[in-house]
Amino acid sequence: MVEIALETRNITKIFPETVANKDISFKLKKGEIHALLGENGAGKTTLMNILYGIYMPTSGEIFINDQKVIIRSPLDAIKLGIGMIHQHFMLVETLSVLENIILGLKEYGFVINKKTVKEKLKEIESLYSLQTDPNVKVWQTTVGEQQRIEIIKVLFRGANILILDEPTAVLTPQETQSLFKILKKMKDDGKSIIFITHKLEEVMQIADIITVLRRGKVVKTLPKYKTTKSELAQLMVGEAQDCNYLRKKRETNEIILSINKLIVYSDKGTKSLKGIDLDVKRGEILGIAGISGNGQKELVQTIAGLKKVAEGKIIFNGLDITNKHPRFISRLGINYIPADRLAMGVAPNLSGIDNAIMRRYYRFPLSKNGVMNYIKALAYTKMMAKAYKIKLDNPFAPIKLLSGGNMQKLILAREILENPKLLIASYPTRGLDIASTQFFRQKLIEIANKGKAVILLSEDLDEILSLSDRIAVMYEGSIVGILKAEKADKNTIGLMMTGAST
Amino acid sequence: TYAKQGKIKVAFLYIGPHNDGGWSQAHDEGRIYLQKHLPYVITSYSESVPEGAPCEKVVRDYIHKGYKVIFGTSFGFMNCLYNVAKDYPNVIFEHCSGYKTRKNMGTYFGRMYQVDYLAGLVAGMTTKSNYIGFVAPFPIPEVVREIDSFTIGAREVNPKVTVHVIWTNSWFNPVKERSAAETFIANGADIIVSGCDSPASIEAAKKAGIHAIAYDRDIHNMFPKTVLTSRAWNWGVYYVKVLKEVHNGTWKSERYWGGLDTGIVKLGKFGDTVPEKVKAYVLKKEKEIKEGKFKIFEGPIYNQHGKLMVKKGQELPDKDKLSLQWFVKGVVGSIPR
Amino acid sequence: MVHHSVYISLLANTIKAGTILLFPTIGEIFAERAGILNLGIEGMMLIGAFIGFIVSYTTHNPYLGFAAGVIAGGIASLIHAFISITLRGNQIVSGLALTIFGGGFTTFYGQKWINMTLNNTLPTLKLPILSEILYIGPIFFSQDLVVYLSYITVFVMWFILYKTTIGLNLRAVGENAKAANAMGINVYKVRYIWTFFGGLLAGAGGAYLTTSYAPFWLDGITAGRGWIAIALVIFAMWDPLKALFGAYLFGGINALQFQLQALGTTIPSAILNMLPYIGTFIVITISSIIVKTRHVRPPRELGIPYIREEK
Amino acid sequence: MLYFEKRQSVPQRFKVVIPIISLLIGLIIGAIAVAIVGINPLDVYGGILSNAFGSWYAFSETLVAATPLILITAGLIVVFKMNIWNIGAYGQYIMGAIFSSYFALFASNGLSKPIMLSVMVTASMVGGAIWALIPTLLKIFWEVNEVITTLLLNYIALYILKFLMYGPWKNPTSYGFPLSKTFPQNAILPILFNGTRLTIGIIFALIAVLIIWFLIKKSKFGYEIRVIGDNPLAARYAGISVNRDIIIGMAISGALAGLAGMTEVSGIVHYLQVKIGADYGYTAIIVAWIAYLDPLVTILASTLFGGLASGGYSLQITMRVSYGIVGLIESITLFSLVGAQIFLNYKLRWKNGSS
Ligand SMILES: Nc1ncnc2c1ncn2[C@@H]1O[C@H](COP(=O)(O)OP(=O)(O)OP(=O)(O)O)[C@@H](O)[C@H]1O
Ligand SMILES: Nc1ncnc2c1ncn2[C@@H]1O[C@H](COP(=O)(O)OP(=O)(O)OP(=O)(O)O)[C@@H](O)[C@H]1O
Ligand SMILES: [Mg+2]
Ligand SMILES: [Mg+2]
Repeated sequence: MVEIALETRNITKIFPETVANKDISFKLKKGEIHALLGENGAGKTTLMNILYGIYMPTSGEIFINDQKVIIRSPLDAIKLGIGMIHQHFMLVETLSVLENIILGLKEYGFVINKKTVKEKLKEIESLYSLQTDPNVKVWQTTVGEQQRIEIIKVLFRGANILILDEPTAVLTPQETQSLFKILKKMKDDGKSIIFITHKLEEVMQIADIITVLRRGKVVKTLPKYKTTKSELAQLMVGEAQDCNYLRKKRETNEIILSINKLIVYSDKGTKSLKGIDLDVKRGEILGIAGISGNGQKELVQTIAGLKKVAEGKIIFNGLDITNKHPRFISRLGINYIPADRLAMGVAPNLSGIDNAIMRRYYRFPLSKNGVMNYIKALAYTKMMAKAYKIKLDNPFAPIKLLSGGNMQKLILAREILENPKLLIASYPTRGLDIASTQFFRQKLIEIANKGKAVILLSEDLDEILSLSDRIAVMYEGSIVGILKAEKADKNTIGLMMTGAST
Repeated sequence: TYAKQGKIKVAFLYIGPHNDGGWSQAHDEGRIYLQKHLPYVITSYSESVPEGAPCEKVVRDYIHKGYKVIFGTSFGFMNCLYNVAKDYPNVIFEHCSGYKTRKNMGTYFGRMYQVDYLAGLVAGMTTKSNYIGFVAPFPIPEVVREIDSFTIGAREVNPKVTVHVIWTNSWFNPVKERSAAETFIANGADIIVSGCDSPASIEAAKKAGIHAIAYDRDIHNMFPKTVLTSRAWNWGVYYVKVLKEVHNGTWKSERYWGGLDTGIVKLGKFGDTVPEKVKAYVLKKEKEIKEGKFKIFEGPIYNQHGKLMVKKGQELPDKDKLSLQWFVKGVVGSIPR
Repeated sequence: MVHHSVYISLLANTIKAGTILLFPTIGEIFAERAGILNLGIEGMMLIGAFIGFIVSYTTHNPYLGFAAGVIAGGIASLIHAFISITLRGNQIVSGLALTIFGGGFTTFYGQKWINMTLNNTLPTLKLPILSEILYIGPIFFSQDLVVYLSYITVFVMWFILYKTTIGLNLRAVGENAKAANAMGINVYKVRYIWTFFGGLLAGAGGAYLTTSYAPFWLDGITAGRGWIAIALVIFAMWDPLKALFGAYLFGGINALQFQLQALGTTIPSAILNMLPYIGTFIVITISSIIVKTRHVRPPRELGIPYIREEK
Repeated sequence: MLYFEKRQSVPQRFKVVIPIISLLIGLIIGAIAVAIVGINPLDVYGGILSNAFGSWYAFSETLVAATPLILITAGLIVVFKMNIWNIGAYGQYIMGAIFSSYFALFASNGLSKPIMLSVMVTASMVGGAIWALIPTLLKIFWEVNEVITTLLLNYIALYILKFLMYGPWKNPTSYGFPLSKTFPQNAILPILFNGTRLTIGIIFALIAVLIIWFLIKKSKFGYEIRVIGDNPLAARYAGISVNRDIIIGMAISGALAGLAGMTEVSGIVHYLQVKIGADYGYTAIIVAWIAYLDPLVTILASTLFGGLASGGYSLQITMRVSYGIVGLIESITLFSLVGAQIFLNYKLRWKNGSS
């Protein structure tokens, strides 16, 4: 007889003007990995935040081990044995790893007893082969390490119910696999896990049972062995998906962007790009693969003029754009879709209009002689929302009220509408649902088809493989190889990304 | 003239609280004295009036309420009164301790330095450490004059005395006055002279068990053991004089500078510990001054650095007294420039 | 030549003057560490000074007065806490309002107390043995009880900040309130506690002023010391031990300027008074340049209200 | 359980209702405070009102107090919109006063009044701007926190002023009193209406507000500072020259604070001294905020604050009611106002504990 670790009955959460969760009833059994699927804004994170005491539900009940509970705060959740790894990490950067791990715990004494803490860390380390240096400060660690710290934090509190909200979004394939190993081990230890992702591959690999949400409601719960990827996809979007992109043969040899011996330093003073040479051709999509932190972000930001070049040259259409102002570069026709939309892509408290016109507010007809024309701006915003299916009901409301996916769409639309000669797209479909993903992939292809160029960064190797003409792989600030798409496969690229082939 | 219009409304501006225990309180006592003595006068006052722009507002407010005579009782009100006086030729302005006058603006002050000299005698004869600390507000001639004549007195009877000076740069700042006194005490002073408007330095002296010389008002009864004597103002006599003139229509702008003989300044009661011998000597000198037989700033007077400033047989003229900017021999301290 | 006893007394005075600044500085360090910027120190000090004074005056017991002043400061801080924590109001404005409030309240109700003087101030208690130590003794250990309390406060608070779970939670709340909340820490509670603590200590600074250093009542008797405390928090880089040093430095400048005058020298007092500010300014600038902001910066969420149910 | 729920849109009428209710709360609590000591609150309020707005003369005094507030606030709005917390208006104001006084005191010979005043206006704006640019450049190049540096520079400016007043700029005929010489006639701002102290400074203030209004609401620069204020990274990404805009904004802010200093010394005081309106710099922060960073509302808010200050001052004179009452009313109103801001973004809701 399997026991139910956690159950929700008719959970509803109403945000002003949004019903994020509607009558959600959901069961998590002991020792199972339960995947939660759904498009952007389906209400996954909201439900998890309710379970973790960050939000209070508008109505509905929660049961843990068949006991009705009220979870008012994360403290309540922790006491009930719930641990959560959030979509955005919850770490205090200036504190050490050890301090982060014991944060909020009372068991280690008024004066922190570091010895007992370290002993327990050793225990966890040996059980799950999770390694960290407890003494370094969190800001000095990589994303992968931070993920490990988050897991240790949860294990440290002896959580029996584990919630992971899109934990793989920032991980490399290898890191993902080692995470899965840990999850399996935990499952074998009798812990229950809720796992949120957009990647169906992962679901098929790790989940025991799958619940699909759509528009805040449960569509279906079904065991993995009874379903397929395409069925899941269909459940999520409510229609069948079509995976064929309209590709044209578009080989040219005209070089649009040429990068020579580029050296760039990071904020911490280390070299993040160690002499990059790279050409981008007209009409191609150039994929850049790499584990995060290996210089891809720096490379594209440097092209966009957002980072300072220490040595080397960047030539665009015959023009030297090294260390030119971002505005100068974008006016030449290079547009950039940033990786982190909240950090760089939008001004969250400003209106939809203000965000939509960010790329062209300084040009006629939106402004003239330094004077803005907000009537034209509104019209432009409405046009954008319509053409790109952005759910923007009130263009005057702060953009942060949109769901992550809609915000992403607005950013993509804003850049694509600039009709770029070279579009740099970092993780353009991260967090997008299937329909939108397809829509925007098609857009990228159209750009290339028109004889322009695209640089595509993605953590999704499938995406890179299916869209790119050539793929450059980066490792530790250098390009370790450029492959033709036809000749590339996931395995080779994965090996190159980890530096194994050099 | 004014008599026909019934009562005369008179306003006083104080730099500190009316009960500051010092300067402003002395003026307020003068105001009350005036109120008692002349039935045709209505008085009002504003306390803690800042120097500069806010002062002008206060004065103009009074004038808009029908006040006809304004007494500004601090040096820092000078420009303010001077400005407003220009706009209101029918209002009479009296400014204490300044030097700017108009047809409708006079100045008044007392020769406190005469009392300072007498206090200096007391101090010179009673100090044991020969270190006297003078807590002083601003380095303006009025104060420099006080320090100089005090020192002249002290050294006349005891040439070993040095008078040390600390500027607080404020008329009324008990916190600083107290700190300054404590600094002197730490340096070995056994007499503190207060030149500022609060009794804080006297209290510091009392706490340390040493002596002090008070300023503004006679506060012997509050500190009978600590205070050797006080240098006290008696403004009431002057205020009555002015208002009588205003009432009679005989008021004219003038620069009034009354001495011991007029009663506007006076030496307070002696402290309980002051020996009779000292008292007798001081009173003798007081009489000589009143009678004009003795002049304090009569040469030879040397400055701090030993340079002869007033030749033997000459007296420093009033004009130079009013712009005095050097210390006599025996003063330790400096006048910032 | 000046006898060394003069310097001893100068330094002993410096400790007293520094103590007035030290308490509020420590308090503000902790409030800011928790993410609450309280520009109302001047107001809370005034209230502490006023209540401390009238209670001492009426009960003839300066200890009682001091305690009352401390509590009054704490109560005043709760206004700021309520507005900035519960109501998520703008902390800069609320703090400035608190300063105005302190000034208005004490001026209005202090009218009849003006210029009254305390007869019994906090008595000096020489510590046995310690006060005998050459130089150190008369400077540090021939003071009143509140000064000793301030030493203890500094070291205890330093320990709490860096070595205990309380301090850990506090730092986490000021650096990343969301993360702290996710780890089961009640952000609101932590902020309330430390803002209140800041108020208590601001009250202590004010009450010490009127029960020991300047035992009388005057409008605005704190004369900008609350603002100096805010500058000192920066000078101290949010570290209680450095605050000790800074408070004595700022406290010493005033005493020194009088001593220099008594000796007959003149350095313009304005220049002397300016020095610690210029010093702080340079220290801040240089450390920002060299250490690259990571370590020398205000707590990351300073002044930012924490709102649980927001994206 | 009571809790706050986020609103989707800000009800515009709240922006008007909240300040009015806050003022009422301030007045009611103020009335209680007054009544406790046995004074009739109605007399007090009547007194303040009539002394602030009751006659043309009273109103002119209110405007005199409002003039520097309007100027400083107008400038602060620009930087506050960028989320740059310039706490240093006080220091910039002093520097403006010092710079313009230099010309009034040492270089006024033979210049005609309009030229002299133009020189002084320019000097004051340059002085204020320089004082604002020091922390700005430090912020831009080395990320030095501007709240801290602008606060510190207030003190440094104050002590520079003290140094000048006690030393080199002391009027030789003031015999040691810390005042400068009185400005010559050509360095004094003309009075607008005889019998008042209202100078053309108020016109400067109104012009400044109009310019700032246009800048913020209508110009490209206004759009840019909004983006910068909300997310500087996004602004850089959008190709906005963030540093340039911050420099321009701080220069404007400093220049207007400096100009306020000039209108005070040249229009009201007529000489330089240590105490030249210490409060304006801090009060302006509050006024800017009360006015929702809206330049036009600033005029109203400044006038209200100017009136309270001016009326309260007269009250102390006529009724001997301590000036402290103004602080009490002001602060309690402010507390209600800051506290009530939450209702612009949130609704108060009641919910049973069991959900
Ligand atoms: N604090 C909030 N206030 C208002 N609306 C919110 C809030 N949090 C979420 N929402 C809305 O609720 C809906 C569900 O959001 P949620 O973040 O749960 O989606 P999700 O399934 O996690 O999406 P994603 O895959 O993009 O992370 C969205 O429309 C979102 O805009
Ligand atoms: N409103 C204020 N805002 C900021 N700081 C202030 C304020 N009022 C006073 N200060 C500061 O508080 C301190 C003490 O003020 P106070 O008026 O006593 O100056 P002071 O001691 O007379 O200065 P000095 O001795 O240099 O002449 C000074 O450093 C002053 O700069
Ligand atoms: Mg989510
Ligand atoms: Mg000082």
